[in-house]
Amino acid sequence: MTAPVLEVRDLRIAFPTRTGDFARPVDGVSFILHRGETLALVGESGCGKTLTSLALLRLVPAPGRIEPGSRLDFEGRDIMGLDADELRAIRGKDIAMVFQDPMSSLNPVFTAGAQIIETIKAHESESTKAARDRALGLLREVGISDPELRIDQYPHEMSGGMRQRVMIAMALATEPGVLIADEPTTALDVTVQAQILEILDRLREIRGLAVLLITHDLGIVANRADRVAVMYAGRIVEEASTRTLFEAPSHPYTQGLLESVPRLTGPVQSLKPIPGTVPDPARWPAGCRFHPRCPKVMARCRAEDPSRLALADGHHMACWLAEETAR
Amino acid sequence: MSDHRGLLEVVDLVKHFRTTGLFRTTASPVRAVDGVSFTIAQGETLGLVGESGCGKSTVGRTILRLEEPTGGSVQFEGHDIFSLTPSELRTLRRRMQIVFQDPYGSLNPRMRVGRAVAEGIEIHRLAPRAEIPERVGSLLAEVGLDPDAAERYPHEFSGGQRQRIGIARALAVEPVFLVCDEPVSSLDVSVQAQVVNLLAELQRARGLSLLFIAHDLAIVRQLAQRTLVMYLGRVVETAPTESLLATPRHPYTQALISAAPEPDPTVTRSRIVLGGEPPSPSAPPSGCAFHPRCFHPKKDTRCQRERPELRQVGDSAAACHHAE
Amino acid sequence: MTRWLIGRTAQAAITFLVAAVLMFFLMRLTPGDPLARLMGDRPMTSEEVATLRGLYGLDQPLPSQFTRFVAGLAQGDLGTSIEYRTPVTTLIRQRLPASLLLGGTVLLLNFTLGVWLGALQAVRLGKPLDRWLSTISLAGFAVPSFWLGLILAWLVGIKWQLLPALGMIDPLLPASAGLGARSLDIARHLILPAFTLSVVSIAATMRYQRTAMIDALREPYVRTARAKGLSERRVIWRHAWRTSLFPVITLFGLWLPIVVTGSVFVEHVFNWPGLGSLTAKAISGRDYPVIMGASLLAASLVVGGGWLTDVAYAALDPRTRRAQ
Amino acid sequence: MLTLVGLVLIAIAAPMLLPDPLAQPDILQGVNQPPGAKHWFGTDQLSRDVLSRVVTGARISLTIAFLAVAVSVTLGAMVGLVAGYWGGWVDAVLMRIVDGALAIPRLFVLLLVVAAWESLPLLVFILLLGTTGWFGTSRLIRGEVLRLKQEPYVRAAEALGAHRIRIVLRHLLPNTAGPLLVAATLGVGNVVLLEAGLSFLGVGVRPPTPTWGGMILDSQEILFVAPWTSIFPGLAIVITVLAVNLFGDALREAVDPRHA
Repeated sequence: MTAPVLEVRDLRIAFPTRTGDFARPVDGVSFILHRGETLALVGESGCGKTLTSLALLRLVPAPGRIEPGSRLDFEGRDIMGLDADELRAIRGKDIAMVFQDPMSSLNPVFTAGAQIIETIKAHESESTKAARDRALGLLREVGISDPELRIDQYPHEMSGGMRQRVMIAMALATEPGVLIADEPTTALDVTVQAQILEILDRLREIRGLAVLLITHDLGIVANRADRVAVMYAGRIVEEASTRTLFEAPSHPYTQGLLESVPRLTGPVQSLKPIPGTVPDPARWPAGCRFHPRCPKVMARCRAEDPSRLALADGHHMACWLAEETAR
Repeated sequence: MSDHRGLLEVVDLVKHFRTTGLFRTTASPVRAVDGVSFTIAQGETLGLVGESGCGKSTVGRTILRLEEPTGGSVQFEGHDIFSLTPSELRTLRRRMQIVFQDPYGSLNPRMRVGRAVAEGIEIHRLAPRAEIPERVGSLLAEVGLDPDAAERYPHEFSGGQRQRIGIARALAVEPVFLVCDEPVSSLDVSVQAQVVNLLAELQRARGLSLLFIAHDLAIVRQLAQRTLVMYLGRVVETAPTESLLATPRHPYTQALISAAPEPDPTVTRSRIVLGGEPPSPSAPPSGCAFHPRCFHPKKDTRCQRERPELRQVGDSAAACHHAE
Repeated sequence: MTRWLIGRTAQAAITFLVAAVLMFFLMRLTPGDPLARLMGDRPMTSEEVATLRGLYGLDQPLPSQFTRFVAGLAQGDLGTSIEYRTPVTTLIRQRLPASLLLGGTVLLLNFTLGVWLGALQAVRLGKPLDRWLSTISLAGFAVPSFWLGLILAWLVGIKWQLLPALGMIDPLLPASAGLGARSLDIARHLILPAFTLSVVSIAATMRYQRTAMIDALREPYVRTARAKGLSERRVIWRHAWRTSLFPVITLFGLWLPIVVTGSVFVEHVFNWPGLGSLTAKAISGRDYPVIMGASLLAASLVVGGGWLTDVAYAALDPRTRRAQ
Repeated sequence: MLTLVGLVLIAIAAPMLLPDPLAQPDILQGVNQPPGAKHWFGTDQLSRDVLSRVVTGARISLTIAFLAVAVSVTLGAMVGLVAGYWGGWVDAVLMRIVDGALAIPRLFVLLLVVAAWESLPLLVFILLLGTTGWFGTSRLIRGEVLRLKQEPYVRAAEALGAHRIRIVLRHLLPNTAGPLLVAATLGVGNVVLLEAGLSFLGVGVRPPTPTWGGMILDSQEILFVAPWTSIFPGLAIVITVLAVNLFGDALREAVDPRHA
């Protein structure tokens, strides 16, 4: 494994609640992203995966804030300590983002080209002409046919898949080292989703990108990611290489998640859902946050919060069962 | 499929949407549904699959006449749905119900859950007033909710619970036929499975017929004996679900199956990535609507000229000139 | 686009016609005689009354009065003022420049200042600046313009003698005064009425802009702009503000009629020789043709303003521009 | 909110505490007295107590405003619900009429009607204010209904076989209550200003009934001698309308789902 480009340690994000208290939708998340790899952050809605991604560029929407003590290191630089200008220099230049909804993530009143060119010019002293040429090249690279026509079109004149390609072209405009893709295909149809994922894969290989892929869909992850981190209730509950995670899921939540996904192959089996519902970030359960829904709950789980325990090299989980197996 | 008597028979259903204003604009209409036919037998679950904008939801709404059709006919228990008077239609609504996709929009935010579930019973006077609370309680229990849920408002429930309430409301009038319009698409995976299992259980226990609309083939597989694949307002393939998955005959079905993400890294299928995107339903391509994206090796000019009709291939029916 | 334009124009024409018809019937359906006031001033013989009635067409049945009214309207004939014995169109033509000057000044002030302040409030949402500006603008909203005008005329104009309080031109200004001196004189007269009118009307622009800007700032594309590493100034003023301006265009059409209507009180109080004070005088004189004429003008401005903003919107906003 | 409650309370309780607003106690020497211990707000040219007239004016203005808004909100809600839910030609005809009516500024609509009456009965005045104020509300409600009509829960009620009337009363009306309430509140402030304006132009409520607009009109000639006769009724209008609008604003934020 190569050098880490992004290192997140003990990330906590707090939002004030109406009762004057704080909710912590992200509560102690740590992970490392290496050069050239795809790390998938998987979880259900409300688990804090999107906020985590926004925090990496300090884009957490007000009134939420990243709590002191959280560490975000990009190539050894402390992102938390950057001032506004230094932060801006990193945003879009070194770390780029692709968001879920390509319609509302592009500004409707500017053409696709204008938005790409703007990104280039924000970071490099390039003439408009040269930036435009680069934009055309980028559009071609993400598989848009007729880039000369498309570059002067507005987002509403394009289909969803095309808009997402524009978003990707824009993100790659300044050759970033890290690409954060937050549910990049959730708003798209299956056949278009496949196209977008292919492009991301290809670009990662060609450009040696480090990709943080955020998704709720385990199916997407299986063939695209090198490593997977599963989030539940503001924490990472299990992290492993993709193969290990799917073949030997260890955390009861990961196991439950995999058993509740319907499949196309193999015999039809009735699904085994996880009982109960996802908890509210303002009221995380005490002890292990999964314990009210866990089929393997022990007395200890109700009182004590399990920390990150290693099962094997590169395989961690936050569950007391890890200790049981270790013994 | 114990009983092959057709409960619902849809023939050549057409629904076009027009953009209307003060002065009718004559822009070409959106051909949301463009000649769809199928039958559903008593106690059968039919899956209806396709991508967004293919018209699958419109089919569901039009056969219940929640949208007025442009053409075609629907026979339900021997009644011609499209020629019923408003009051006859209201009476027949008891027999056929719908569950919607959006768990947040499908319940009136200012109505207690109990009242929402009771509404159908009140409308059709299915029980004396005094017995309604009891009925509501047992319906809530049937979908896996506490009876005290009746006193609460929808916003106090999670998405999955709301979907259960929506199902209870539909079941309150004791329908024989239920349209499920993407009932689990906006739910989290772990909760999705709960609702899928609930629907399977209810279908068995009550002998319901279901039209299960979804974009996810894997979920349809859990419930439907037979599946219909739609593309741009038309049926491109229909077959028993297992044969559809094992031997898809239409190239679009093949692509759809291949693109479906499977949570298993060991499954390495030959990946078909379609070029282009679904065209606009207001200007469908000539001939076979799928031809601009088609990868079939035998694709020829006939595909551009001539619209393929559904024809029997094995135990499937596929609308492709070259299906085999 | 042309089809849409024709439709929108026809709609505007219909709206204006409906408004005109409503006005006609409003006036005719009220009890009281339009000539009562005229007769009250000096006793008239019944022959005189009959002549006058004939002159104004009041002796004819309602339908033929209506036909006359519409025919007159079509020819641009708004009748003759009872008080001034002059065609209403001539009166309006005489008074229009003064109103345009006042209304135009206010419009300009409203839009430059209101849009800027409103946007600033949104950027500082919830901060003291926003709260202060909100309260001040709301207070302006609550002030009766005639009262504010009176107080200002009294304080600034009479008591402190800082600015002329009444009229548009100083009657003592020598006829030999040059263009510069004349303009300066008019400008000095303009300050108080324009200020008064702006104070009571700027709140609407500010609030509208504030809401539009708050919405724009919450859009995901603003987050995208930040994530791209654009400067905060560019994010706010180029990405959020420019998009938020499109809905604000619609306000412009709303304010166009202020040239006539919003200024009735203010022109009256400051004795500004425009259409507003003409209307105010017509009210006390029960000068119906003048009130009618002013109302028709106001209605045409409302309709025309609406038409203009819709067309401007369609022409400027890329979202509608190419979609048409 | 508190200001508003206070205003209403004062308007109700005042007659018991204050001198007769119509009485002219000292027409010879008590004319145009500046504010002082005896008359907090001073007296006018007929030696009437300004405070007492302002307070009585509050009662009249607020009564007029509340009743007029009740009329216009009811009409607006009815037309909006019918047009929005029935749709088709009913909607087209109603909305063309509303468009036309909205094209005439409300002041002019009122002027056209009101100017004809030699003496305007209060009830007629209120009705006129009410019947000229519903056009905007009906548009608002129609828009809401068009949106709500597409909501799955309304479709579900249709699918259950609910009659149109049931859908309107049980599903649509309760869900338009929020915007309706906001429109009503802001309408009150609007009518207070409008009524004052009409009275100022001399075509509203006729003297000697004290109204704020009428008082400002009366004091126009004595503004230089006795400015308090104009300042206090004006301030009363500002405070009332501001209080109502602030309340409406708070209400809007509470009702608007975007702020929830």
